[in-house]
Formats: sequence, C-alpha cells, structure tokens
Amino acid sequence: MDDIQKKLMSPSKASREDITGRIISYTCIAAIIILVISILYFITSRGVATFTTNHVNLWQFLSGEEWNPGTLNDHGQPQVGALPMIVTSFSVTILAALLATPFAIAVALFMTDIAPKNGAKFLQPVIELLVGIPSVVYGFIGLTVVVPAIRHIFGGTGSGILAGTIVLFVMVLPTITSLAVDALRAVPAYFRSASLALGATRFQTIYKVLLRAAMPRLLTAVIFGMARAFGEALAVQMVIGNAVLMPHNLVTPTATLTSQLTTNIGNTIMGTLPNNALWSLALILLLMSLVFNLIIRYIGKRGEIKS
Amino acid sequence: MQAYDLSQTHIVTPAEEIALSTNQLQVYYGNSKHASMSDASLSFPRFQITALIGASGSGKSTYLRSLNRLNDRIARIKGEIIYRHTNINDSKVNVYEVRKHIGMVFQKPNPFAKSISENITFALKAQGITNRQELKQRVETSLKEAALWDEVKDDLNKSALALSGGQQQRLCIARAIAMKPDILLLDEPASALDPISTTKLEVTLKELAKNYTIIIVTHNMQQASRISTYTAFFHLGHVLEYDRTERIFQTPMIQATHDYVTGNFG
Amino acid sequence: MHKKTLVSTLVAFSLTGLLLGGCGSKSSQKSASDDTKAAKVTKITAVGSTALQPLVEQAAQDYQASNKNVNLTVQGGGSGTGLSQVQQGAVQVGNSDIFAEQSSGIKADKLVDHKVAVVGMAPVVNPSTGVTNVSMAQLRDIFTGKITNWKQVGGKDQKIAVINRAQGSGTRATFEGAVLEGKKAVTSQEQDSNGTVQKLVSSTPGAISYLAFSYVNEKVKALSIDNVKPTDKNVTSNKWTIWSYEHMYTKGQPDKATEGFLKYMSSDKVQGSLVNKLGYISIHDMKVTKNAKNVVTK
Amino acid sequence: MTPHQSDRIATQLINLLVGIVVLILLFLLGDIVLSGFPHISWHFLTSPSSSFSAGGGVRDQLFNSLYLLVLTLIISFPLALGSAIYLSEYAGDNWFTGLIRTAIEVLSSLPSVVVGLFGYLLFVIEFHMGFSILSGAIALTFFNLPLLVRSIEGSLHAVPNSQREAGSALGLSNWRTIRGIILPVALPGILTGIILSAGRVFGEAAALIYTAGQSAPLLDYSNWNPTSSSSFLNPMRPAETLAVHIWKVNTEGVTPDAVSISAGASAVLIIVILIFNFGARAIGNQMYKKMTGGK
Repeated sequence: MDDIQKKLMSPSKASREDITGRIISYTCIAAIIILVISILYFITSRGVATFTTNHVNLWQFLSGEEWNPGTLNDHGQPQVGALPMIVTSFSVTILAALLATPFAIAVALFMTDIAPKNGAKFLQPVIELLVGIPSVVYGFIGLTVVVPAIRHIFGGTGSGILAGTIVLFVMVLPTITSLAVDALRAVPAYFRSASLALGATRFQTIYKVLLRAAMPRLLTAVIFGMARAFGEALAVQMVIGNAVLMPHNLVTPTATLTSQLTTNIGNTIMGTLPNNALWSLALILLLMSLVFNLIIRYIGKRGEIKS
Repeated sequence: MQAYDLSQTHIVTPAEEIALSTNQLQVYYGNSKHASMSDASLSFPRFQITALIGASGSGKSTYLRSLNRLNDRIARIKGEIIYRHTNINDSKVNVYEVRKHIGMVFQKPNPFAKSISENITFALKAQGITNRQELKQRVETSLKEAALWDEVKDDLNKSALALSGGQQQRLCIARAIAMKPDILLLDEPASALDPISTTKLEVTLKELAKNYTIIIVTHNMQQASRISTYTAFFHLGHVLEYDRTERIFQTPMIQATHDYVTGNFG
Repeated sequence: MHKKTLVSTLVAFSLTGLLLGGCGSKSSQKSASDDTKAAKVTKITAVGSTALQPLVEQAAQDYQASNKNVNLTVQGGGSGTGLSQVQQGAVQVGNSDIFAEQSSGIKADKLVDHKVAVVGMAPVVNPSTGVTNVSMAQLRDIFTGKITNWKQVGGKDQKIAVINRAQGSGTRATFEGAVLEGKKAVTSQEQDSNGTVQKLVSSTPGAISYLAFSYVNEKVKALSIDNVKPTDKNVTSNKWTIWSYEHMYTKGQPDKATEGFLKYMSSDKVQGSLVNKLGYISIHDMKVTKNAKNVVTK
Repeated sequence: MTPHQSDRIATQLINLLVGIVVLILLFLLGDIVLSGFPHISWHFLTSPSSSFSAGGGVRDQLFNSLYLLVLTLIISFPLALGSAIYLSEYAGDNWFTGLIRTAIEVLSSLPSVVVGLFGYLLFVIEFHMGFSILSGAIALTFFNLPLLVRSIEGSLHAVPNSQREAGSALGLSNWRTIRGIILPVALPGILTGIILSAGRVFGEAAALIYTAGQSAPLLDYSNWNPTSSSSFLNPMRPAETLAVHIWKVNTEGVTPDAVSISAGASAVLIIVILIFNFGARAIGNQMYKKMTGGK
C-alpha cells in the first residue's frame, strides 16, 4: 500500500470535523426535543387529571355549557362544561382568518406584483413592526377603541366575538401577510411572463396563474395565522368579556379557552379540580395547535406533489 | 426518438497508463429501482483529456459526479471505482481524501462569497496549511495555471463574486487545482460562458492536461473533438461507445453514435 | 479572515449558551450559597395576591434599606398561587386576599396567618345610571340577575351590565360573602384586575361592578348601601360590611428573618403611613375583627 | 365585462384593501406613538418606577427588557442554529424529521400563559432558580426557538446548493463547509431573523409574569459583580420588563399617572422595536454588500 492508498482508507481531520459537527447539531435538536416532550408531558399529565383523579366525564366536559368548577350540580358532579369556550375560540379564530385573508393576500400581491419596489420598501418594515407590538397593547387599544365603537353601533357592552375578531384580525394580519408574500415570491417568474406573453391581463395572471400556483402555501399561511389566533390570550381576554356563556350573537360577552385560562389560573389552588380543569383547557389548546400543524404538513405535502 | 439497441456497445481500454477506471457502475437516484446509469465500465488514461458526450439526460453528468462520490447523499451507487488499485466506492473509504485527489468543476461557476485569494486558500487552510508564504505561493501558481493571474493579481482581496462569468469559472478551476489533485472532473464547464471565455478555457484545459488527468462532460461536440484524446458516448443511461476521439467522430462503430455526431439524432 | 472570526465567535457564543442553559440551575444554587457565606443574606420570597403586591413590595424596599442581611423578593401570581406555593414550602410567604380556610385544597391549620392590612370594597357603577344608593337586597338582586334594569332601583331606563371578578379571586369571594348570602351570581362578564374593571365600568353605560377603594376614581360612581357611604371610617366600625383582610401566610411559625419582616409590616412605620398612602386601611384602626366564617366581633 | 375592465376593477380592489390596511397600521402606530410621545422625557427614561406616587420612570424596566433579550438570545440562538443546521443539512426527508418540525411548530403556538406556568413550576420552583431573568429567558426560549429555527433554516436553504457542492468537491467536511461557507453567506438573513424574533421577545408579557417576575428591585448600576444580588448584571434577580410593566400598570396600577406611564412605556417599546427593525435591515444590507463586493 502506498501513502495515498493508506490515506484513502483512514479517517482524516475532515472526518473528525464532521463527527464534531454531527454531535453539535444532533445535541441541539435533542435538547429541543427534550424541551418539547417535557412541556407536552407536563400539560398532558395535568390536563388529564380532571378526568382521572377528579372523575369528570370527558363527554360532559366537551359538551357541557356550565362552567363553575368550584360548585357541584344537582347530581353531585362538578360543573365543568367547556363547550361555550370551545365554540367561541373557534368562532373568533375562523372569523379573524376569514377577515384577514383577503387583506393579507391583497397586501402580499401589492408587494410582489403591483408595486414591488415601493410597496415592499414601505410595507415590509411596518408589517414586521406590527408583529412586535405586545399583545397587551393590542388588548388595550381594543378595549379603548374597538369595544366602545361596537357598543356605539350595536348597543350592549361591546365585548364579545366581534371585538375579539377585530383585534385578532389585526394581530394575525402580519403573520398571514408575510407568509403569503413568501408564497407568491416562490412562484417562478416565468409563470408570470408566460401568462402575460399569452395576452392575459394582470388580473387574469394573478387570478388564474399566481394564486393557483401558490395555493397550498397560501393555505398554509392562513392556517399559521389561525394557530396564532387560537393561542392568543392577553389581548382577547380584554375584549371578549370573559363570561362563560354560549355565544348567541357576535356582540354579547363570552369567553375563549385562553381568556378563561389566563383569567383564572392565578386564583386556583394547584391540584384542585378548578385548577386541573383549566389545565384541561390548555390541553385542548395544545391538541388544536397540533391539529393545525398537521393540516399545514398535509397541505404542504400535497402542494409539493402538484408542482 | 428512434429506438437504438442498447446492448450493442463498442468500448475500448486505452493502452496508456490508467488513472481511474470504473467497473459495472450503476447509479440509482433516491428510492428509485430504475438505474439512471447502468453498468458503465470505462478506463481513463493518465494526463489526457477524456470527453463524455451525449444528449441531455443520457447519464453523463450522473456518471461524472459519481466518480468522486459527490452523489453519495442523493443516490445509491453500485459497482467499483478503481483509483490507485483501491475501490473508492466503498463506505470504508474516506470520501474527503478521495475528493482531494479527484477535484471537480461545475457547470455554473460557483465561487465562494469570499475574496479571490480566500476562495483558493479556504480549503488549503482546512487541510492545515497555515504558512502564509506557502499559501501565497499556491494562490499565485494555481491562478497562473488557470490563466487568471494576469487579470486578477492586483485584486486578490476583492470579492470573487465581482468577477465576470468566465473569470469565475477559471477561478473555480484554480481553486480545484490548488489542492494538487490527480484528476480533474469538469461538468460542462463552458456551457455558461461566451465564445471568447470558452476559447480561453479550452486553451487552459489543454495546458492543464500536461499535469492532470481531465474528464470533461460537454454538449459541444466541436469542443470535445478539439481538446480530448478519448471520447465516450452516453445514451439513456448506457455507455454505447468509447474510443479515441477521432474514431468516434470519423468512424463510429455504433449507429447511435453516428447519428449523434452527425446531427441526425432524435 | 474577518468572517472566520465572526463565525468562530458565533460558535463560541453557542457553547457558552449551552453551558449557561445546561448548568443554570447549578450555578444559581452555588451563587446563592456563596452569598450566604459572604454576608449571611437570607432570601425571603413572597408570592401571591396582586392587590397586596404594591404594599409589600414598597415595604420590602424600605426594610432592605436598613436590613442588609435580607434579600426580599415580592411577586404577584394571584392568591391561589400564593397559598399553594407557601403550603408546598416553595416560598416563605404567601400573600392572599382571602382566608386560607375559604380556599378548598389548602390545609389551613398548617399555615399561620399574619393580617397586614384591611381593604374596603365598594360597588361602582357607570355615572350615567343615575343611581347613588341601593339597599343590600337590591344589590344582591342585581348580582344574582333578578333586577336587570336600573329603573327598578330608581335610576334611568337602562339595562344593567354586570361585570364580575374572576371566579376564585379574593375580591369576588369577599364581595359575594358580604352581599350574596350564599346565592349564586348570574353568569356575566368577568375581569380579573381592578384596572380593567375600572376602565370597563367607566366606559360601559349601565355597568356595575365592585372595586377596592383605592381604584375608585372620578370616572366611576361608588354606590352607598342603605345610605352608608363607602369610607375608611365606616369600614373600621363595620358599618360598611364589604371589606377583607390582606393576609401574609407562612408555613408554620416563620423563621427569624421572615418574622423580622412580618413584624416590620405590622409596625407603625408601615401601618401609620405606607398603608394609607397605598389606599388600604391599617389593621391598627380596626375596631372589629372578622373570622374566616365572616363572623364579626367587636 | 372585458378582461381589461375586470383588470382595472381588481387592481383598484387590491389598492383599496391595501389602503385600508395601511390606514389601520398608521392608526395603530400613530395612536401608540403620538399618545405616548409627550410622556417620554429624559427623566422618564432614567428614573426608576414608582409603586404609588406619580412621576415614575421606566429605567430599570427598559434595561431589564434588553438584558433579558440578550440572555434569551444567548440561550436560544445556539440551540436554534444547531437545530436549523440539523434540519437543513443533515436531516433526511422522512417521518422523523416531520415529527421534529411539527414539535417545534407546536411550541410556537402554545399560549404564553401555559409556558409561563410551566417555567414557573419547573425552573422557578423545582430547579430553585427563583423569579429570575434566567428563568424568564428560558421560558422565552420556548417562543423564540421556533421563530429562530424557521428563519435560520430559511436563510440556510436560500444559500445555493452549488456552494455546498463546491465545498464538498474540495474535500472539505460537511461541517467545515457549513461553518466556513454556508453560514457566512446566510449570515445577513440569520441576523435579520434574530432581530425580528427579538421583537416578539420584547413584547412578551404573560410568560414572564410567572418566571422573571413582576417587580423590579432597585438596581445598582455601578456594581459589576454578576453574583451580587443588587448588581444589574445578576441573572438570578427578579426583573420586570417593559411589556410586563405596561400590563401591571394597566391592570393593578395605583399610581395617579398610570395612563400616561402606560402610554409612554408602549411608545418606548415601539420605538425600540423600530430601531431593531431598521438596524436589522441596515446591517443585513451592509453585510450583503461587503460580501458580494458591492455588486
């Protein structure tokens, strides 16, 4: 064996470096996995306690409309019915996403296709800035501007799903917009030029080519926005009214999963039913966020195959 | 496309000293069961230029990239690659060492986003060469060998991305030969260049062939006939003909080769 | 060259971070014990009621100025958090707006109560309702949902919007204990902080809620009950019955350092000036006492 | 309707929607900055907060926010960087990678109060770290990680594959290729990602109430010993940040000037984030220019 042959067969500095690199990056990902597992275990173990140690019926929990964990009902069962909160959480999330999507896509189109130069220069930083505004501030603007306005128009107290929707609309707008911009930018330029060269107007190009090509990623953007809306607490808490009542219209006080959780968690005693029931709400939030992410994965996969 | 008989081949083994050879090389991309390159057995003569020609998708680039195991991450490769009496297509072989001896230049110039001299010294430093004088020397020699020195000698600290396409490609060659490899693989190095840069590049390659074994993939048949000693013709993942360049272009033995070099292909 | 340094800095940064993250808990314990050795500093943590937090925080600051050997940390988190944490022994002091006995899941006999202040609460309404006085029975009917329009109690023809406090909060427990006589409150809006309630009542026509005296301002109208005005003086004599203690609980008898601070809390220095400045009523001024079952004795 | 008419109408519709969004943005920013700006003074920025009398400032809160941000980044950046490298350079395209990605995304959509309580029970109580900046920084890492991993991975992905091939073809190890070639190219993107994620850290309140705490003990800015309890550098001291201060002043504040403190603090917060954003842009562009030789 000559020298070069020997070198070919034995590890070198480069192979050692690569092992170091793998160790470092694998350690990091392992650390994150441990973090995730620990928090998932933590929430699950506490959230499940309502059903295992306090023997609350799962179906009653999901379908009941009374929430008074401190008191028992006529059958001696604690009153923990989460249905009003589940309904409200979904309502505000879906309505906010429905409201925000056309705006977000319009802004994204403006930034990518209509006025790419100035639009992006001005809108991009502003939209990024919106992400940084603390939810407390959104909440107080909601409380001092949105709620009185709704009260003025519809009467009542002004708190409710509508107020929550409007606040969440502004909060998820930047999330959806920036992801929509990415989605549209990912459509290759020749799609546009080909369509325009065939004599299509800009609108036809946008509608028939761009939006269709970007559809999976646009949907992902919307669902990301919904995930954010679903988990938002402080801002919603201030404008939703926090009354555990089945919402019958958009302008009466009601409560979301997060608002109930945030409002009451500090006042309950660890290990008691009222506390465990709140953790069960957190568990629902967690599972929903999982569902949202699975949908995103699914859409993402289908989008890949299509293109 | 006309169907050619893929089992009829004409492959010679050069009489010269062999620098690199493959034996029954097969390449499978991803999880695909279909071989993108099947049973290629070729021997490349030392200090000569060998050209790999064929239509798009014929497997010539796939084959070339397998030679220094650059396809490892995306494909499964079966068969043998013999270099210095060692089968280097073996998981026990240190691929980093392999690539030091078998360098590669790509279709599109891909200089690092660093200065011109750093482009060349980066890999050298990673090998443990720290002597400034030696590094400087290597930069100069390799740039001279790649015929770029006169154009950039005053701008060695400028970003490589500011060079023209042709200059960038020659920098990539300089970067590869600074490692003092045995063999240089070139994957359509001139396809992104204008005619003047192409001519310059060909002259450079001919000069380099005095000290290096060169294997080049090209679309340009004139180029292949101008610079190479041997030529292999690829078709649909098979090597159909391998012989001295003049024979391939003047008296090909295989119908497909004939049609391809005369422009009656497809 | 420059970029290489940058990258290696990043990598070095990474390693420091990993170390910090991994060994954070260890180093914290170490530094705490180092502190003890050097100056014998005792760490006291008080957690709980957000209503009580400003008072204890300010008192702690003053106390530390003259007692260098104590390191006081005062945090909020809610009465429930305070009680559960002191019971577990995780903190030295649990601040609470309610008696430990009133809280299910707390073994009150294991905890020692230190009453440090009294807080009076008043029903407040939006000024537009035109009501300034109600009877106790009327107030009860409003909060249980029997009375739903202000004209039923002599005000304008306007719907009543009840804004309650969070279930299980100390303020709500006190209010319901004094007013509802065990009846269940109507399900309505809930807010968990004085500040938000104050904002909502002041801006919502027809709104009613209740606030600690210190949060009553000119934008909301505090109601008299049976013509008794919500004043500190009426609280001290129990003529105004909606009031509660602010408690600082310890697990068993407090240790030396904690005892010193608790003594300071009930000293004239705190009770004489700070308590009033922050809108509480001094326990020294009280002419009556109340126990966990809401029984008042003179 | 001819295609050209519909084109005009659609364009106008888009312009209208964009106009509405811009109006909302302007209103929001204007409302926050204009109502807060009059309250910002040198005194406001340099004096400690007051718990019951008027005239308090936000000096300590502002410093705490920045310090917490730095600590959070020190913990989360390396982790995020390593994980992003794993995901973009090493991970195969299989179910396990999918699982990891989902797990990381789930982290980002957890309600902050849940993360806050988790941090409280685990770090503050179980690990005896107490209410401290460090506990807060670890809790914030939960939010920051997904954002950072996503943006770093995006920047790494944006580096053309030909650069990786160039490195490999020279016999460089993957690790050295990543460190020496890919990372420097991705750096401007990574930096922008970090600074944008900083905005979220800066504005977070709910997770901090239970971890970093909501009281700000007086700090001694001349004490540079990080182990001393009064030192401003001590990571084990409780710290109230600007966002938490805004929350506290609004919910339980008894100071007579609570409204103006809240407005002023919000404006300071927005202005700091604004500075971050423009800083990120400027630095990113600068680095990009330098790298490509001004081309």
